[in-house]
Amino acid sequence: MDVVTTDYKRCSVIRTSGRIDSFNSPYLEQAFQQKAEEGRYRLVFDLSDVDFISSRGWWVLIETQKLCKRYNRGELVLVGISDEIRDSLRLVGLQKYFKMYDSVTDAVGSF
Amino acid sequence: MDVVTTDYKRCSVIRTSGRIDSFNSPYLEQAFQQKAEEGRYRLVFDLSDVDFISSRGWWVLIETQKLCKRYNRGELVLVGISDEIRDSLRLVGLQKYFKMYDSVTDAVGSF
Amino acid sequence: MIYPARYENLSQVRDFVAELAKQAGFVDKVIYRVILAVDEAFTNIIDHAYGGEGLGDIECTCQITEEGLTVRLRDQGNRFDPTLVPEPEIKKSLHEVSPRGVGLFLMRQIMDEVSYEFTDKGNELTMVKRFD
Amino acid sequence: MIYPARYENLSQVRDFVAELAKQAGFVDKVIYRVILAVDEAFTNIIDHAYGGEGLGDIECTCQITEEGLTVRLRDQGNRFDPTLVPEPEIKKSLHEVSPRGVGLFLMRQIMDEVSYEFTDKGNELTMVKRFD
Ligand SMILES: Nc1ncnc2c1ncn2[C@@H]1O[C@H](COP(=O)(O)OP(=O)(O)O)[C@@H](O)[C@H]1O
Ligand SMILES: Nc1ncnc2c1ncn2[C@@H]1O[C@H](COP(=O)(O)OP(=O)(O)O)[C@@H](O)[C@H]1O
Repeated sequence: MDVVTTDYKRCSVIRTSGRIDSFNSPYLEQAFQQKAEEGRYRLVFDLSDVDFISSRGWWVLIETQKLCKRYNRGELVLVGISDEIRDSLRLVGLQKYFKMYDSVTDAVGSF
Repeated sequence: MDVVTTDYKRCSVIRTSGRIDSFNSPYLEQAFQQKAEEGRYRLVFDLSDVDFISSRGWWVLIETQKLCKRYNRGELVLVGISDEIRDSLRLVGLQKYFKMYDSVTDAVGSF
Repeated sequence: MIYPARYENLSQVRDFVAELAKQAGFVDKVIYRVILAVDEAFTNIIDHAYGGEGLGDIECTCQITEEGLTVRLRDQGNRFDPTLVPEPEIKKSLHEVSPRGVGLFLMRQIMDEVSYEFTDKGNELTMVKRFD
Repeated sequence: MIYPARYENLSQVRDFVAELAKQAGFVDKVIYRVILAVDEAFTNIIDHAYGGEGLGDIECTCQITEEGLTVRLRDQGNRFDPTLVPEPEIKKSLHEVSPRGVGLFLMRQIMDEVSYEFTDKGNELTMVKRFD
């Protein structure tokens, strides 16, 4: 799993592709934790090329969201989420914890 | 000439397409002035779909840059500038007054 | 198909089931849901039936019937009582929420039938997705 | 081609010259430069020779020669002395810079020959872009 992060002035963009499941979600978790260690809590997760996320992957996103929002220091927002993934998040009511944007520019511009 | 502007939290993106010359540069000027009137001086000009700019167009950009940089309140940066336009800016030494970015996201992320 | 109970095999299992769900004629949105349910079930067996990776095998079979698609997962791990598993609470605040404990809930939300059978030969999970 | 001296005709003039520059075999980068020079020349005639829009016509002719491309612009407006036009200073600070006064400079930078002829029949600007 390739996770590419780009640091901007006020936020960082994290991008990966393919599938996020019990096997590889620890790598994603690491990437998010790395940003937190750098004091970067305003995060854009670009899922444009992600075609599957299991609940293990959501767990990483939820925990990252908790970490980011603590002390009001930031937020994790999502971009390019596919209809299928959005649908499955809705099945368990998790979509409401994330702002979602259509483009990375819109997301970066929100910070 | 269609000029589309999108306001983000810390900057605005101005986008147009086609040709910028003595005929239509006043419309572009208007769009930039509108942003200034709204107190928006951090501007991204997206030229991805612009294929010609005459010196009249550059003049609009230079005057906008002066306006934006006054009192250190902002800056105009350029995105998606074609090789030809870049070349012609270089002919008269005007390229040095603008930061240039490859993508709108990079430009928005710089503010 | 028999797979060692390891996370690295999840993508193969999903692909296998997706292929059959496609053959059965389900649309993409439903196929996605079905492989999500299978992924959750396979992960649960690794985590809870075996209590870790590499401690056994998981057999996956698919059957296209007149009714729909039947997916079966068999393992030799621990049994459990599915009726004792509480539904995840849809809590209000982010701080309280955890996507832990949604696996079984998702499987039941997605599939029309989710049943466990525990015998001397092992455990068998049967999930049915019906044609609408 | 004869055009009323209006800015709205700039794009037609550029297209006309671009087409001939293409036929002459120039590459895109050079074509862009040539139409930029023509745009600046046409604008100058409107602004300075006629002193405004709609006060006359501008004739544009192109000729592909062995040497290159010759573009001629003819008008019936005011004359001027091109040798008296100073080169724009390449100043250091943004505050001092103005892209005003770069039209003639650009034309001279881009074209291999830029010459004005003022006669009783009117003014004629000849610009030549040579094949390399
Ligand atoms: N295949 C299984 N074998 C044994 N126990 C299971 C199995 N699947 C689920 N369980 C039990 O049901 C509980 C809820 O499962 P689930 O909803 O998937 O959430 P999670 O796996 O995140 O705990 C588990 O914690 C476990 O105790
Ligand atoms: N075709 C023309 N007819 C009359 N005067 C001209 C013409 N072209 C240029 N000039 C004179 O030369 C000056 C410099 O022209 P130019 O470099 O194009 O800059 P600008 O048009 O921005 O002033 C003009 O201000 C004008 O006085």
